[in-house]
Amino acid sequence: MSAMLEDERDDAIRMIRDSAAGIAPRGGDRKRIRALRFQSPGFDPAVWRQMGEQGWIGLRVPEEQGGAGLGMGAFCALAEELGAALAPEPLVHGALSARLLAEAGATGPLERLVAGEALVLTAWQERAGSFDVPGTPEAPRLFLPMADGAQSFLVPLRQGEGFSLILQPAEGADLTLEPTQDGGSFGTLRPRGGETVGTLSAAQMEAALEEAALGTAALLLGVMDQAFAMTLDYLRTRQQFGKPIGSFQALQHRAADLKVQIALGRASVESAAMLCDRADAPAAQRRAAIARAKARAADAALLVTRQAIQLHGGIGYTDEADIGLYLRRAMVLANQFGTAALHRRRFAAAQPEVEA
Amino acid sequence: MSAMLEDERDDAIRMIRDSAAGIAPRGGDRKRIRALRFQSPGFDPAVWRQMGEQGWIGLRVPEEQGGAGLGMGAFCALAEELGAALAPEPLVHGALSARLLAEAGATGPLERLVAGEALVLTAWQERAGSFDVPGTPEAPRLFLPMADGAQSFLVPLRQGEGFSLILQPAEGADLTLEPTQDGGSFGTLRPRGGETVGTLSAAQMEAALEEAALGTAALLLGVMDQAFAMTLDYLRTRQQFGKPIGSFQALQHRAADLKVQIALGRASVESAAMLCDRADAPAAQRRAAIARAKARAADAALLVTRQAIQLHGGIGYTDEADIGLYLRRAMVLANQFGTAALHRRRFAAAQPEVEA
Amino acid sequence: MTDYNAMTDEDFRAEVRRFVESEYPAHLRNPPHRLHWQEGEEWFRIVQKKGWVAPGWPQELGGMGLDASKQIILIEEYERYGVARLPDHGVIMLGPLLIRFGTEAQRARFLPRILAGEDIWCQGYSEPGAGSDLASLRTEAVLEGDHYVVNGQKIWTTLATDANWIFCLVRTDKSGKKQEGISFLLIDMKSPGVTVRPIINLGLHDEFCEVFFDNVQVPRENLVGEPNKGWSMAKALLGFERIFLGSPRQSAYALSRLRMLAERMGVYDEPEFQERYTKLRCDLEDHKALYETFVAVLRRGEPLGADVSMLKLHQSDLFQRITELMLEIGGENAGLLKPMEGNRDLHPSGQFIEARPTTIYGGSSEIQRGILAKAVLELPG
Amino acid sequence: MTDYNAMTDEDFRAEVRRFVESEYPAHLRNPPHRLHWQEGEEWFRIVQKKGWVAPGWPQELGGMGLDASKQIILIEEYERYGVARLPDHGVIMLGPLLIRFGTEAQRARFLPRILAGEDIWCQGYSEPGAGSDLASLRTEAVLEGDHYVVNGQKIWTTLATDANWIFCLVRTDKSGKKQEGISFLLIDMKSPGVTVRPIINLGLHDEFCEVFFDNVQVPRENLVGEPNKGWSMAKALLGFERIFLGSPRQSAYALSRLRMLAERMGVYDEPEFQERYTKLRCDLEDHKALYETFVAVLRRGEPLGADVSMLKLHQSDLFQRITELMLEIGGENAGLLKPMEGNRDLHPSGQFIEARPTTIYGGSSEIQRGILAKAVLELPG
Repeated sequence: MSAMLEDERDDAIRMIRDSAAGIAPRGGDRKRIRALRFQSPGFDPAVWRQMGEQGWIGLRVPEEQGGAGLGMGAFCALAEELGAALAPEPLVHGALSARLLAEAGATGPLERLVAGEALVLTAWQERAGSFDVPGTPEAPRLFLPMADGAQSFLVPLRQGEGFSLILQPAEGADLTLEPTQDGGSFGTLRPRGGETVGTLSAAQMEAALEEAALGTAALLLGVMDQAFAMTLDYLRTRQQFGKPIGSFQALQHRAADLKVQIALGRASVESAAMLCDRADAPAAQRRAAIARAKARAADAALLVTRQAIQLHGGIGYTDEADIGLYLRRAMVLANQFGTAALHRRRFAAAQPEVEA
Repeated sequence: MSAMLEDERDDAIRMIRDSAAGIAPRGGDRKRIRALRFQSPGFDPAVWRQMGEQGWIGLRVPEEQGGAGLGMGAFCALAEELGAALAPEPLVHGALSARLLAEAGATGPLERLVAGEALVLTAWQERAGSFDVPGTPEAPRLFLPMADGAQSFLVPLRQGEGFSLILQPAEGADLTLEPTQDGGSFGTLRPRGGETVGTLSAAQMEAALEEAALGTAALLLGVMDQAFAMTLDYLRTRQQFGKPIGSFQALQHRAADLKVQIALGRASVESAAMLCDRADAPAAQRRAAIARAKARAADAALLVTRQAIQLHGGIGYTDEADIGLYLRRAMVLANQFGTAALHRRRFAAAQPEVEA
Repeated sequence: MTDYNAMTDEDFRAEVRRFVESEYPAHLRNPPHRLHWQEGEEWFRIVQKKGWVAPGWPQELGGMGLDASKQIILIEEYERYGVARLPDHGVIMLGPLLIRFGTEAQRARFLPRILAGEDIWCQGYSEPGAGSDLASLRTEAVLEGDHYVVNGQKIWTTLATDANWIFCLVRTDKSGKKQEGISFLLIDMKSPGVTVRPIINLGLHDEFCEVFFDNVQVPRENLVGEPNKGWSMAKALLGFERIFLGSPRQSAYALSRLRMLAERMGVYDEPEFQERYTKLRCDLEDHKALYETFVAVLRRGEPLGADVSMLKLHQSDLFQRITELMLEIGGENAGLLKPMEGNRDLHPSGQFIEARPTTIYGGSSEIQRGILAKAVLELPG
Repeated sequence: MTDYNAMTDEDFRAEVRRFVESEYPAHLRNPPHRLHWQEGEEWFRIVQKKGWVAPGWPQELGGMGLDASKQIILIEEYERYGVARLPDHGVIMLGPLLIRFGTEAQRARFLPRILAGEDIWCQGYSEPGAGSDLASLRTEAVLEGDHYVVNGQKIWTTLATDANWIFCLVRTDKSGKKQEGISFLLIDMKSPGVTVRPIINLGLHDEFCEVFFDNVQVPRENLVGEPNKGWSMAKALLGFERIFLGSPRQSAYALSRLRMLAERMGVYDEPEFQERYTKLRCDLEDHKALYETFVAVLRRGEPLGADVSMLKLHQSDLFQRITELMLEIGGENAGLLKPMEGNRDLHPSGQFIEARPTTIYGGSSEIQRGILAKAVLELPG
């Protein structure tokens, strides 16, 4: 990437972070989060529309198709901010559907989705902890987040080497819901009916899921980063034995180790995003970088949020302490779009051996 | 075991520890260790004879065969003391040979061995990191410790389901030596000639190797226990930033974690020894307990001795600091008679699932 | 009265096992959270009928009179069978304290009501400003005539909503060192000025409470022992019960559920899983061996040393690591609020959350490490 | 003179690569320990002929005049090819200090001799009583007429046996805070009263030394900068070189050897090994990504912050973990003193021992965590 393009990219990232702060401020608005959790549909459709207005849902969709045409650097920056803010709106899932609809040329549904007028969820998953898309016609589709807020489902059906995409309206769908730890829900859809809106190759499908995995890694980065910031605040202020507990060396050293993990997570996510934004990066290299980033983000986010609870002591174990919201979000996100173990196996398969 | 038998066992263990202190004092005599290392044969034949006189080499050999007829509790206590003292004399290996000779009824060589007049090494191993005895006639036998101090080698040859035992004199043997990190050596023997002194079943062979594995675990327990004691002394006295470094909380907590690992190691070794001394314990249960103890001792000893170096700081990285001798001994012992990974697989195979 | 101590260990163990296997309500086995009194009262009545409410109390006071060794067997068998813990602070904490430090009148008044299940006690030690640093507590009791007037707040009071009495450490003297000037007071929770507010925990259960005292009048005779000696009394009672914070039960239970989950997720036979699972199994077995060495101390009739902290430190760590692996292998199911497929045994997120506080309560892992470093390893400062 | 900074990064990288690939002595690639001067002099002469002895010095003083970005490329290519580090304290530490704080006379006297390989310098900072707590050093220099008289002892002096000069931090004033009263002194090691004693390290190599000063006379003009300002001068020079303590090189090299060992031991394809190996590979790649973010700071011409401590902390930990796995899979071979089968690439115990001091030297991991906690995370106390 040339220096000029790099500068443009950095500007886009800065702008997107600034605009995120307006709708989903990092530290603030946890009252909103609490009000929405364990309610249906678990997010605020008005905020979803705002996100559409900001161009976030179609951030990665080419401008000529009504999107913002921005890169993964910008998308990850946005996802990080939303993760830090605990925003329950399913941006990564919506963006996945937008990308698939755009690639399939399904203009109508795409327009409504990227405008935030509708939520379209891609019903690709048939097995827990999986990352492949069998596309079995009758198979139940699992783990659809906030499915009771969706207007339609995008169901890939295997067709030869690729997929045909079925758009099934949510109305009348056979959908069951289970609550999730973060106050949202996972829906199980038994696909039925709907209309074909286009076709996709297997490679297109995989690349789209990889982007969703990287977006999820960025969400996790935001979650851990903010949880850590809150924990540092607590360490600086909470007194025990006549001193702020952050002055105790054992806790200082633990905080330092967590900081290293967060820094590695950030470097991993951002370098993977950078690679995605380089037109000339080989697919295997991109796949390896994304796999590494998702694995790191999942493990680090769970580590950091667990330790955040521990460092908060008793208060961290109460539901009224906000720090617990971060642990719960990490628990839900960590295994979405592939577990850490699965992604490490993908990394090993994709990445040629180190030279030394 | 009845209370009376238990008391007797405890007495034997106490006595053996006391007598060990005479020949191989825990903290002392590292001058002797340094004088012997990287020399041939790496141990002191006079001390070996003393060990024989104390009845240590034949500790597990029945009294009617000239041994002390003591249990694994006593043997492990002895091995622990010798580990703590870094005694280079290959007691566990000698005791293995003694047990095999006794079971095969090879009275003559057994007598000289248990008296400490000779060192007999069992040449069972044909592959690194293994615990099985193929008994291949021509195969080189590996990792014979202090082999240049041995008078003869006991070579098991596969015979049907069991083994015939060949006693091959060291004189004229095809033996090559490689120095080891702890100042001793590993010999490779290409077996040739010798006379058959008896036969053994596969089960006898395996049980004997298991005892040697447990004895090695006890050696490792002594190594880590003493390394930790020396490290605590250092933490109490070494000053930095105007305070003893042991007053720094991060180091205190690390020391506490190491203590837990040592305590688990001790509990694991001693409970396995106790099980060996219970006539009614099923073989699978004994095997599982020994496997667990060896795996724990290997991992914990490497952890503790590594951390001992770290906690000693720069001085710990010098050869003149005695703490390094403990790391080197742990490096050599950790993988002897089965690696931690191998023993955990043995544990999994032997131990029925937990009930809960 | 049966002299249980005269029985052999084996006979007594068999007796306990028969009892729980025949009488313990199946639906209460291994509950996912601490039972409220109402949820567990059914079992209490069975235990009461058997005369086994207070294993450690002397027989003449209505207890079983068990020595430490037999008490451990009892608890081991309860744990093995998954018997739930009832609100038991009266039996375990207050009873022994009254027996040792109380007056005849206090014993006569309070002990029978505990045995009868009429008084449910909770324990008021922790305060918002005094978590790990318990001695810095500030709830104040000022003697005015025949009454103490109590003001302040307790927190982490287990199942206070179920209790009608609370025993508290309160500050009665602010001069001197902070461990001094603390007294032990029994407070009727129906007294005016006592307010209980349940705290919803991370498991969304209301096990803990805050208890507020606003000018609560407490009769002077509810003071146990001498004034300003509460701290040392409470510490003296930290007896062999400390071993139970290090009991292998939680980890053993969790490990069995890890296995079920691994089988359900189809990863049980994968070598990567087997390696990690076997390590955890070895940890558990070694933990049991370590636990046994402390049980042996009690069997010999000796007191536990500070090194018992190792047990709690390791068991809580192990329990957490087991549940972390559950989360890893559970895939998206690890994000579910409720058990998978309605099967209580398949609940990775629930077990994971349940494991979180074990490194915080009962002396956090940081506190345990500090105890080990100073009292056991004799490190300076 | 070539203006290297005017070259594109790619061209310069290619130039360096050509240079090492065509001229670096093959037998010196990836040596298992720091080379003594005599062992590496052959390479020094090649570099000298090329005019590349001092990459960071200005061209007018005989250096290459490289900016930070180009220096990093040079070092990356050296590391990639396994180029050994020579005794280079004169070039890396003393040179920049003299250029910034020395007198014209000092520069004229010392710099050319460094470039010519006539003076080999070593660094006298650490002392037996001042390891992590460097500021508490006690080697004393008392001004008597035109000479300082130096008494005391330095330790961990890398390759002091090879050096003919040593630059030292010495105490010239005992009043005031311990960071004050320290001066920077250049000492000819042939002066009477200087004794060097090699320290054999855990790898049985004599890389480190003790240096003793017994009434050593040092001309007053050998003081660099102002008296009592040595500490701040030395700290000011802790520049971008700090990044190299966190270079991924050691870990990358070790990981490649781990693979070779695993293949030799027949465990490479086992899923248990693959899982752990892949984790380490991911750690390395993530480390490289993190390292690149610091390189980018330097490329932008900005100074490194205290957060660069993260790099050293993680790289040393990763290096150690890689070598610990080597030890585990090496079986009994992990106990051998020398490489397996005479193959330097198969030496688990050697690599394991080589990794030990990386968490101790150059600011121990404990010191790095303290820096991060205070200077980066802004934790109190």
